[in-house]
Amino acid sequence: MTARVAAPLPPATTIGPVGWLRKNLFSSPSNSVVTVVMAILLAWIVVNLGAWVVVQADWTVIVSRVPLYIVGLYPYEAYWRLTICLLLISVLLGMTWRAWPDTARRFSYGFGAIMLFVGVFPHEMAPVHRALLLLNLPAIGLGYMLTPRAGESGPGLLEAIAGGALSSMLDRAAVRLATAWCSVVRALLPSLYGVAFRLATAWCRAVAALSRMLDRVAIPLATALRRPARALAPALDRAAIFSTPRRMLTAVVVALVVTMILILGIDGVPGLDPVAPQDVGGLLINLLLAFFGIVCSLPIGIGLALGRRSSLPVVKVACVIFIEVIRGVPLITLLFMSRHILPLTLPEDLNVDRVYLAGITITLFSSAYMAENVRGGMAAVHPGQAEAASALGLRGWQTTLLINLPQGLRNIIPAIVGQFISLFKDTSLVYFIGMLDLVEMGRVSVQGNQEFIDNGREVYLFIALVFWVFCFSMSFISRRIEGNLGVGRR
Amino acid sequence: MTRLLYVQGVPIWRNVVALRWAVQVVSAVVVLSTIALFLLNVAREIEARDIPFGFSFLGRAAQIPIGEAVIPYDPSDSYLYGLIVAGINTIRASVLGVILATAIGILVGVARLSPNWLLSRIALFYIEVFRNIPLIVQLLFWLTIVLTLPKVAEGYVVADTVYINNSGIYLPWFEAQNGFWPWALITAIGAALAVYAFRRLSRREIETGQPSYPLLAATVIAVGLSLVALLILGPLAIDIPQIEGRFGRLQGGAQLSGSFMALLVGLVVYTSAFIAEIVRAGIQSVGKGQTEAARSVGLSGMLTLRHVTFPQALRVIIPPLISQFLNLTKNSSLAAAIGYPDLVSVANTMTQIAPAISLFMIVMVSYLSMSLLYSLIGNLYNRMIRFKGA
Amino acid sequence: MGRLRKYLRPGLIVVALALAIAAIAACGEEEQEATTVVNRLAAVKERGTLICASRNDVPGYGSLDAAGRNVGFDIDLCRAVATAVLGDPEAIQINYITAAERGPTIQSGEVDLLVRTVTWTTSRDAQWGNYVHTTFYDGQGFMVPRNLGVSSALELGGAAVCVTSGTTTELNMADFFRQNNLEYNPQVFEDTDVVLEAYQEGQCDVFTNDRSQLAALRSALPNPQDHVILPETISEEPLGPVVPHGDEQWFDIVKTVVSGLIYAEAYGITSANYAQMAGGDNVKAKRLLGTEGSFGQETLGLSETFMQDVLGAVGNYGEIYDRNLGPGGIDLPREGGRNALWANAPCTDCPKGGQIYAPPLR
Amino acid sequence: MAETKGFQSAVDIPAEKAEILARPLEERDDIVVCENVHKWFGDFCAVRDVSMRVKRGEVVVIFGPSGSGKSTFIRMINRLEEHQQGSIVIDGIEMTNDVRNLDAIRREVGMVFQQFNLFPHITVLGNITLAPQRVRHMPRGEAEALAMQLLERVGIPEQAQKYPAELSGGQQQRVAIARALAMQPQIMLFDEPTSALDPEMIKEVLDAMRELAATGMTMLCVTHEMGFAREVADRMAFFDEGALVELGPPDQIFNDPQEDRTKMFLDQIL
Repeated sequence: MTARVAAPLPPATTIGPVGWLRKNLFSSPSNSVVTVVMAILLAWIVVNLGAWVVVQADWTVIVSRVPLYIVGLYPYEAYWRLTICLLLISVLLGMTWRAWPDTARRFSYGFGAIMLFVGVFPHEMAPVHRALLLLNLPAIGLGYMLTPRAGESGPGLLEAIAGGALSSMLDRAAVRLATAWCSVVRALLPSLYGVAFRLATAWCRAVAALSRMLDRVAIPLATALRRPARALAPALDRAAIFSTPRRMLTAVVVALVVTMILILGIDGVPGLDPVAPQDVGGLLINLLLAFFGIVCSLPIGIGLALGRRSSLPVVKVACVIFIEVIRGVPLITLLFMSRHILPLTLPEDLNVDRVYLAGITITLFSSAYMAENVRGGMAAVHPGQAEAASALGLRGWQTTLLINLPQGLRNIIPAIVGQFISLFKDTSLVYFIGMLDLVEMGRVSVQGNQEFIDNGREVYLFIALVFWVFCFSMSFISRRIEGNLGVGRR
Repeated sequence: MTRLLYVQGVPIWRNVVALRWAVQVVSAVVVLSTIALFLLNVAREIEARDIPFGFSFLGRAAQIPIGEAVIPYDPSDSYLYGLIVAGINTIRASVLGVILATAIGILVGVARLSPNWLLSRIALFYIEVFRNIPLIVQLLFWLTIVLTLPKVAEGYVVADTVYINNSGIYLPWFEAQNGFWPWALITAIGAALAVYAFRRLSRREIETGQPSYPLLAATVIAVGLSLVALLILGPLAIDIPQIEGRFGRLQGGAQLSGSFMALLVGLVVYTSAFIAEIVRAGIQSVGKGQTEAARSVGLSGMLTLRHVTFPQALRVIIPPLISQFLNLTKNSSLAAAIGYPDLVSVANTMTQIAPAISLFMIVMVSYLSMSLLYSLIGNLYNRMIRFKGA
Repeated sequence: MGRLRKYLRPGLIVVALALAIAAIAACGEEEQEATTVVNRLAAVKERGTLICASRNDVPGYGSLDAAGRNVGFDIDLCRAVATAVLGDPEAIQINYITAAERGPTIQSGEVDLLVRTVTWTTSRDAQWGNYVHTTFYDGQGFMVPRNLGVSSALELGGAAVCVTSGTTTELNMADFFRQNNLEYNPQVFEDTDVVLEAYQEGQCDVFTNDRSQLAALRSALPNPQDHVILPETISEEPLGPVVPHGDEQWFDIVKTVVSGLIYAEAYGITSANYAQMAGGDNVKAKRLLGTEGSFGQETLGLSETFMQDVLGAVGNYGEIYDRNLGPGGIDLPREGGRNALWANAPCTDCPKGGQIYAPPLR
Repeated sequence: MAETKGFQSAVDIPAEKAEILARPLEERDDIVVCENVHKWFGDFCAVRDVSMRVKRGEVVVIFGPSGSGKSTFIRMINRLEEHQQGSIVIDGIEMTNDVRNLDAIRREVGMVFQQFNLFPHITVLGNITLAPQRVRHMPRGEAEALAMQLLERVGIPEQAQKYPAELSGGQQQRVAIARALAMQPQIMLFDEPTSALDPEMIKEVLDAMRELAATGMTMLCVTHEMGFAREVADRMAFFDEGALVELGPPDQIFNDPQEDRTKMFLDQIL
């Protein structure tokens, strides 16, 4: 066998940062022009926006009433119930982290960071609430602990919750920074002279030193934490109680029911005084309406989709009309009609709170879209499946329920997340029927207070940011799911 | 040879046909009675609670002001006319919105696929920012931005005819004079001729391979004929906006009000983010092999785009695009929040003195007919492409 | 065109449904069910909260403070009724409604009380509910920047006028300009803050609204003296609480509470001195406070001393006014205006010239 | 040349080129000249230091294990991939970043892909006439006549009005060959033209290629059809790990490979 020659190195201008720049930003004259123009535009926007945010804007209108934006008029005495709900969510997040490490890890980091920030940030907050918020970090760890490992073990539990992950992150960042910079320097070597060259190498060395310093802290910390974690691992595995998908699902359902009870309260139970649905507001009501809209619309949507596929003409026509009418008109007209027509269809002495009216409307609205999703998902199931089922002797409805529907639902998981996003955005329209959601709370803060009447821009920017964080995370998850399921590309 | 398991004949409760009929009838009864119950209940309550209802109000004077109208409107006009004026406003916003959103969506979608990293990242940023913020928040934000434009007196003036300020954009517009109809006729004939010439010349180009410049010829015919007629007949006077009165308001010309601009910008930015994603997915759905093949037979970048990539991407793009158009039209109802008198906004104002339920039924039926129109277009398109092979 | 028909069918059926509803509504006169009379007092007591329809976006009348508490003149009236009926000023639930929703909300009876800067008109009184008592006299006016040099509303021809949508304000403005043959360019917005910003930025020259709100908003502007409120009042806007039709007892209860508030001011009974007055020697005060005689409380189903609770919770009319609309709030002048008391009781001969007046307590 | 009647009848060859083709192979000019060509994907070296000269009218079969850079190499010849070092000259035109050079080279070089890459939205006829009409501005009648002639050569004139999806794989690949020929290229590149086909369809495609080779077309074929190579190729090139390991006439490659790697590979596949 001939000795293999080592592969030649690619030309310096095609690899490393310089090669990257050339390939991605300056591959042709027109491309370079585009790059420069875009860079100038970007810089202009960033500078102006940054200046406004830091210098001109007056954020008192936000800072002075953060709780109002988040939970509306929810009574202060009952805040602890909400923080407990948050803890439950943290546990669920921890469970997800274990079961689906890649994506949920980022969310755990993000969520933990937000909790840490809010919990430590110097503003007016009772110590007990701070403690409850900070408790979310171990709660994530608890969820993680109670779930079995999915195959290969990820970062150890203690490592994860007590800074191991952080240190390794720091470590990785420093190394990346150092290598990136050094490769720039190496690539530029021929064209750098004198001072510039010395400056560059000095900087390169400094970054490397910094990275070593970080290593000196991070590595011992990580190893110190890794050992007890590893020792504990078998015990922890034994403690894993959510060991089957069914148990995990049960945990999720139980957590949601408990969340609902905690949020709305029960009459007659001390400490759980009912909270008027009206008082649940801010971001909380957007999330609740969107979440329950999706969950409740799923069965209705499935029913409508099956009805639309049905061979019974009356059922089919009724479903088609319902779906098309709802999809054909704007949500605000539906909300308006719900305010005026829905109460008329209910018994006279049943005075339904408008929160529930909004919930019903949003659910019906969402179910029409859900029906179309489900129908699309079922249509994508290969017809051979149904034929095979018939050949096995299953009846029509059995085929639908046991074969087509489950496969169809699996197909539409990303679509459901997408619908959740758009429904979440649409809940901002409930201001139209006088509910104090996040957007309405912003309007009210500006309008109802003379000192803030000029601060609309700050408020809308803040609200936009909050919505964006949620929607973007959702669409991120959705893309991940799509990747994991391999659906979406057929 | 047949063998029946039960020779006595099929009992009715096992007869497939009878069963099917029974299920049909039962379901019909259930569905219809539910609907009837619902309607009767509503009707009875309307009656019992004296909730105003009916459509006789439509002929009466509306009494409400409408801020901007494409066709002349006065508060003494009827409700029906007021609603039509508002409906035209909705159509105006949605048609302009659809055109602009499509154009920008295509640009951003193509930029998203650009080999230039920065451009593609900026496009991604645009998409992810604007589609993840509720439209209502964006509208309120754009309105405050429009309001920060300078006042009329200090606003931007282009060539003494176009005014841009926080009241909106004012453009010179035309006023029909005597010779308008003859001129319109000649222009129409010119357009028809241009179309004919375009087809004729493009066919010639294909048949003979001679460059025949069909687009140029068609433009020259249409514009030339129209211009000549314009000079001879003088059918149009140009109405230039002018600052008038003690308040220094602009009069005349065509106005795009501040609210309208905010609405348009909001709708366009929001929808174009979705359209960009659709366009990107559509273009990516055309395999890399297609472009390579086109390149290898010598087609240039533009020709590849026009004859290979785009026709194929379009089949994937059009159906979701139409549903985005519908969304845009429905979303224009949020105009109510920023003071543009669209259908919902005007109907909402009218509810003070006219029956709310009737008004909103009219509004819903109007939107429904628009959405039916869209789905009709979508279905026609689907039929059209189905003829052309796989 | 089978496809076409398929897609038109839903539309046709919707139209058919609409027609069916219309038909049913048109010929629904044959059977008139006796509407069950709701005893609202019992219902409120059983529920434990009083539901008021109000607003949260106008300083002085109804807004949210930084702690998320509903405050304002209208809210205080709601609290007064809640105290009278339930003994607790916090036993209220405020349903926020838009201007356009006021009619349907009170018609359907889903709220016990509508206190949302709602102008008393005859048709509303007939169609919506019963107007209890005028608690504030307002009128529509115009605000313009001083540097425009406008001194009368009749000079407003050609102006761009900013207005909030969905209220009588919009209609009055249309009437006024039509009546006087003036050209104008209406700029209609849903939100007051947007209107104010549009006005400040010069998108419109004139801001029309109820004068009280104009005054309040003017004081929120950076340089209030740079803006003038024109002398013309183009409409009469008596504001007051409304109760649903069909329950006279409830109507009377609310009327009595409002009268009691005004009466208390007229007789100098305040939140500070009511306890003392209850034991004092002023017969009229003692009657109001339930320590001597009666003025019909028990027939209305209220406690003998309900006014003591009310005064303790929210104070008298004057205190409510001062806290929200007067010096403690948006600082609307009261003395010498229509919202002053008619007279300082019991001296009917020394009128103060206002129109706020309560019937005698007997 | 007697055997050139096939495809040549559809493609006019300038007199001086026909004259060159009449000479024996060794005396013809080089139509493809590659010198020290390199190509990297990131840090991975896909083609390393390949130098190869191809005579006008020569048929070169390129083979080697998958991932050995052979596809990348022929894709560089019409710039579907950009080479990063070395030089490529096609029929006297240097491949640079100049758009005019590139357009000229693309017109010189036709390509047939493994996955056919026919345009699914236009008919077979449209696929073939698209480029002649749009790029060469050939009148429609002429372009269609040419297309029909080419379709007849590849044996499927009756399929002209169909859409690609209605054809079998072998037929599609033959359409793809016809499409490439319609631009009257000097060089044809084949990138594993038969590996996506069923066995009975391979033959019809190879037959078309054989006939094309017989017309004196310069061909570079990436293929593992060794029978075809033995019969048609003038030279064979073995690629491994991005490098051109061995280049020689089929006899030498099959019977007396100079390199161990070539021998090992041939042992595996034969």
